[in-house]
Amino acid sequence: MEKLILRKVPNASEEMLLNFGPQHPSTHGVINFLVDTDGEVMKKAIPDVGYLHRSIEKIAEQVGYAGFMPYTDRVDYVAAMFANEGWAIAVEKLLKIEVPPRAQYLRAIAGELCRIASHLVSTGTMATDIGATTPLVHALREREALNDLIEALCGARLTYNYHRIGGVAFDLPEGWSDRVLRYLDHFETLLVEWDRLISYNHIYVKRLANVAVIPREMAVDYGLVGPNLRGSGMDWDVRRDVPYGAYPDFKFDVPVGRGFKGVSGDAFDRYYVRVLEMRESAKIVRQALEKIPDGEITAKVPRKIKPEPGEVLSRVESARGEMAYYVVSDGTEKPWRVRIRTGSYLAMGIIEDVSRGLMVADLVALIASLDVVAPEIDR
Amino acid sequence: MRQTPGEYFGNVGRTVTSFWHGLSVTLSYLLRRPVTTQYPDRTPLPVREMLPPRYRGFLEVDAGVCTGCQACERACPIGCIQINLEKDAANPKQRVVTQFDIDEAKCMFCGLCVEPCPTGAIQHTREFEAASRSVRNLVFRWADPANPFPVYKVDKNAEYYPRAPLGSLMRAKLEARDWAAAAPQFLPPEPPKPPAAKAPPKPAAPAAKPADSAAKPADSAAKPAPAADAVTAKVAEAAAPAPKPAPVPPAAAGAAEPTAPSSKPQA
Amino acid sequence: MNTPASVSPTPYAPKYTPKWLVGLTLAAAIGIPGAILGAILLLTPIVQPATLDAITREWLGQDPATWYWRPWLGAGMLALVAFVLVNFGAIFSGMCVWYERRVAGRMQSRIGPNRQGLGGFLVWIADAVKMLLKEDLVPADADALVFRSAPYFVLLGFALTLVVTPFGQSLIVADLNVGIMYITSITALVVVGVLLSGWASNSKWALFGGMRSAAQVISYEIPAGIAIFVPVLMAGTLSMQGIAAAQGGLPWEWFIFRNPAAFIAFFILFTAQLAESNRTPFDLPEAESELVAGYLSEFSGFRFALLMLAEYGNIWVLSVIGSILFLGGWQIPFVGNEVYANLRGTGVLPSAAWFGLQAVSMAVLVVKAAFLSNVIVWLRWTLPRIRVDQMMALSWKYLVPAAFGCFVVTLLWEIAAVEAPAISTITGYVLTAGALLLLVLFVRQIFRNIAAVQGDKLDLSNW
Amino acid sequence: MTTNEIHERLRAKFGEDVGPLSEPKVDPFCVVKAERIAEVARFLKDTPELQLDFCEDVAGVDQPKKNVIEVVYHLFSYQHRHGIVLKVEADRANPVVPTVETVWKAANWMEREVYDLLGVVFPGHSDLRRVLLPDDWQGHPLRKDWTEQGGYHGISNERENPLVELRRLDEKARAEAAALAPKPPPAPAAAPVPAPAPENKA
Repeated sequence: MEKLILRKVPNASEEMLLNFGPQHPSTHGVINFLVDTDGEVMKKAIPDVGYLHRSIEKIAEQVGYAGFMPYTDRVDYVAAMFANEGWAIAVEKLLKIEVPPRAQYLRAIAGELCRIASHLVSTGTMATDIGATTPLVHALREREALNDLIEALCGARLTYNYHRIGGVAFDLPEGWSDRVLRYLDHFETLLVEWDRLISYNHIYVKRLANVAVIPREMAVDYGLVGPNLRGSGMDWDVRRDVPYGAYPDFKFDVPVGRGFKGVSGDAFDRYYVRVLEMRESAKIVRQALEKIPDGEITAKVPRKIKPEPGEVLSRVESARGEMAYYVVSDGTEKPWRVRIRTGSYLAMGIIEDVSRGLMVADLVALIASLDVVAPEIDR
Repeated sequence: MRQTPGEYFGNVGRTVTSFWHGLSVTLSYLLRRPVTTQYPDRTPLPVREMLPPRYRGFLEVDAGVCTGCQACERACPIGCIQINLEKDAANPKQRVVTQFDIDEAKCMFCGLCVEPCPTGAIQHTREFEAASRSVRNLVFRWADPANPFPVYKVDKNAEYYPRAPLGSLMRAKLEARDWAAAAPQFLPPEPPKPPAAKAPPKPAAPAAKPADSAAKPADSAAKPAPAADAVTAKVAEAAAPAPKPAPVPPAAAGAAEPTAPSSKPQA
Repeated sequence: MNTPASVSPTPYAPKYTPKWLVGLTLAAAIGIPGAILGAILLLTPIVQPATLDAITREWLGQDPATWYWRPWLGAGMLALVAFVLVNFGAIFSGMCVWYERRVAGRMQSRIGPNRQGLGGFLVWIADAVKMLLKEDLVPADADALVFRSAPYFVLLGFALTLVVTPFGQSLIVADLNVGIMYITSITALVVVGVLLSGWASNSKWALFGGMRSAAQVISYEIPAGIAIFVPVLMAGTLSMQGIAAAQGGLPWEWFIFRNPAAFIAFFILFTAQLAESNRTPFDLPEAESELVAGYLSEFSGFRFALLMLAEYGNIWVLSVIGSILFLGGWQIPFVGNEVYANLRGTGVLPSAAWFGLQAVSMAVLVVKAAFLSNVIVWLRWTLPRIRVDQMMALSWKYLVPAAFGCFVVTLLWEIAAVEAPAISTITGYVLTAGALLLLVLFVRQIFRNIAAVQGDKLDLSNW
Repeated sequence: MTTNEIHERLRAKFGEDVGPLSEPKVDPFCVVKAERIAEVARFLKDTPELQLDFCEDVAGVDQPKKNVIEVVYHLFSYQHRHGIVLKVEADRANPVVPTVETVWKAANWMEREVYDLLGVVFPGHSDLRRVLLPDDWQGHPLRKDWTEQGGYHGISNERENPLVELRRLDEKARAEAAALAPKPPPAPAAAPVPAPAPENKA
């Protein structure tokens, strides 16, 4: 009941309690922040999540292994490709299936395109929350172009359901790789314009640099992952350090926030690491399309998926950092327990401690820079 | 905090230069062509025809080639397909499909039902516009209970299955329907005496939650009704990608291409 | 599609705006502003006391000094002009809303409004009608009286400034000899209205917005006030018309180019007035992503329309102030101030040629003001929003000292100009050339931007 | 350092309180006595050559057969790139596990979730509140024996299944058609007809 008590406005005090959400332009999704403010300065902001809880982990215990794949789309619908991939990899580990190399490459291509699309949303909403409206629309325009490509590949724009246990659903359509390469040429030049449009805008830099600083130790301690962790100066990327799929075959840099405009770990670093990652993803897609092998796109999978008892943890580098599936099998056709460890959930855990002493406008920047997505928090 | 003169005037300078770039970028977009399309009435083609052939729209069933194997029903994770097979009264050897209903309101367009289909009878079309005043009207009935259709006999050495052009059947249905049509009036709920009769509405309940994003926490973890176990068990056994290279997964993508050459993605 | 069944039975044809609607749009786009500006052109010279006296004497055969109805005549005429001016404000803000949405759409690779008439021009009329039909909602716990009255403060603060904003050489309701000070003081009414609306809404967001707006407007009055004194010093008068008359029609005769300090002061004034009218990057009071809609959160219907009217009308006011004080105002090139007097004629009413010249001067002013409004819209769709403390720092640490420096420099400059008038002329030529160079470079930059992005090209179709 | 070596270090330090490493079916784990978990965690994090600084996951698994609720800790070291999986078994009746939030802040929210969905109590946790579910929620849904409460604050969680309802209509129509001469499906009468269970469900 403490949350309900928190909602009471403290009377006879200079402080004011703001219910920052659940419906608010800059809480990405349906999140509530109980903000205790003294004028423009926040005492603290307490995240109050769960408005989008859809009990996906419980559903997994009722639909079979293969049938759960569409549900993973809904875990993080801004970057559904990674949730698919994590689930597929987990079940393949349980079944000890070897995924054919072409399927590995297809997974990498789809995943990196999806990563660009997701980072576009992140950086664009970041700009909007800071108050510049135009960059978001430019980012969404590019995301739409990417969605067209992914749609041509797997038939859906948002909930892809592209991966299958043991491979992927579809092979490349004809002429698709040329379209992708043509688009990447456009996109890489557009990133330069993006920086000139917003990244280096002085107001923007002033709003983000040295704001909401998360030192590296703090980030590790709170279990931040992905761009948030790298923004804090931790040189870690699951794709490179715990390789999976086809990633060992690719050469790509892991951008790390070293204080581009302020100190390492501030909001601008977390933002700009994502901008740089888009470039790296484009590089990966180019390499993958260049040396994609021929062959099957799905391994031989038993018609009844019935793994032996055991438990497994699969780690993939999602757009919001490391996404881990902890699957416990009891030998039946339905998983005994599925646990989805998402980056946004742990990122919410740090907000209360980072938000102390920030201004209300900085809370917006903090939320946006952590790139939380409500469905991924609540699952 | 204190500022050095360098920072002080540096701020001014950086502000001016960064505004110069930003303003020039935004202004330059006045001279470029917008990318938006004016859905629905100002597009060069109907939008459904500009979608890629793999687009997963409404499900379409060609009764002519449906073998009544119920693989799609078993593959569906949320049970939005319901098939009812019976023996034909005329000749007991012939099995007929008396009910083939797809609840498009509940369907999450995952495409898992298309893959196990041996003949490509059930496939995703590129139709997505079926606004309807009543959600009950979003159940598409592909078998007429009054005169059920006989199941299709697959002959092993057939080159292809005589399937109607993808989308034609669904198009016809959509042309015929009235969006404001009255909803079918359902029977009043029965007394909960026979458990078997009470069971059917259950199984979909837990599974349907993620389909509608408005799910309440209250829905978290519905207890699996006994029937749900049966359904989902079938799901697990049947939803694996069809191993045999039947014309199905190619058909899912390929069936549309020959019939719809102009449907290459325009973007 | 060679599958006959999958195409709709009726051949597909995109629907576009019908002809009659195009005609209606053009008529509205030309007729409405034309009518309102024409009314201002005709009425403003008549309501001048001198003209009214002449009318009373010549046409009504009464002695204006003794005739009992003379004040009522003046009051009636003024009421008529006030009605016209408020309508002008409404129409300008409406059209500005449409223009802003359109430009924003283009800057974002969208089309913008495109359904209501040609280019969606009629959308602002539709918006106005919609807002008038909406329920005038007052929150349950709001301070109803203050809540209801707040928009009128804002509207008043905007409308009263129109009294002294010129539309042409003598197209002004009252050319007060303290005109510019009058404007700076009247615009303070706006902040009162905003503060009241923020307080009375009984909403935390609105309260935030109101407090921010108060802090912002009050602190930016100061640099604006100091910057205004630069052209005042150069013209030697506080009256708007006097300041405009002190300049010339050609760019190097404008105050902005007459001395370097004025050049800087113009941008200081522009920035400060942006902040006073709550436009991006100073739109903190209604910061959409922080305070849901700021002090506008709880307003709806007619009162919301009034607030919007004032906000967008202020764009006109500050554009006119900028162009009058620094950009030569209504001065027509190669037409000196004496030409107007010569054309005036001796009749009760000025001659037609005089009215024609006034129309030209009005056109010049409108073009300049439109340019500045354009810049304001353009800034809004480019820049992020600054934080509260940064807003304060900008005002007190940058603008105020700079404005004061400009003031002092101008003071010395004017003293020097008395000794050597040539320096102003030379500076005018130099700065004008510099501005032209910047303009050319900027246009070049724009085309480079388009060429830089692979796959984008200059394409004016679909405008 | 491999998982086995880490496990040996643990055995050396804590003896029998750290169970044997499970035979590596897929991922090996070792069971730790509940009351020692905090010390074990502190040891694993602070020992320089172990330095498991990344608490990747804290998950709860309900095991009615063993009558325990397992709390599973996935630990990883950014420094040494090694990891280990710990398990703590708590009694289902009143599951209590000491918190490791003091060791890894990351455990804060994950333990809150375990408490929320499985009802494991973590003494010493800074604020052990429900995270995902409402405060007045009854029960802990991820337990296997949890039964759905019908609706929440009067909000029903039942949705009519038109497929089943349509089948009932068909049954009725065909029953009548069989009874009388064939006629179009009539408007539904009020008489409830017991519909047989669909064979694919039964």
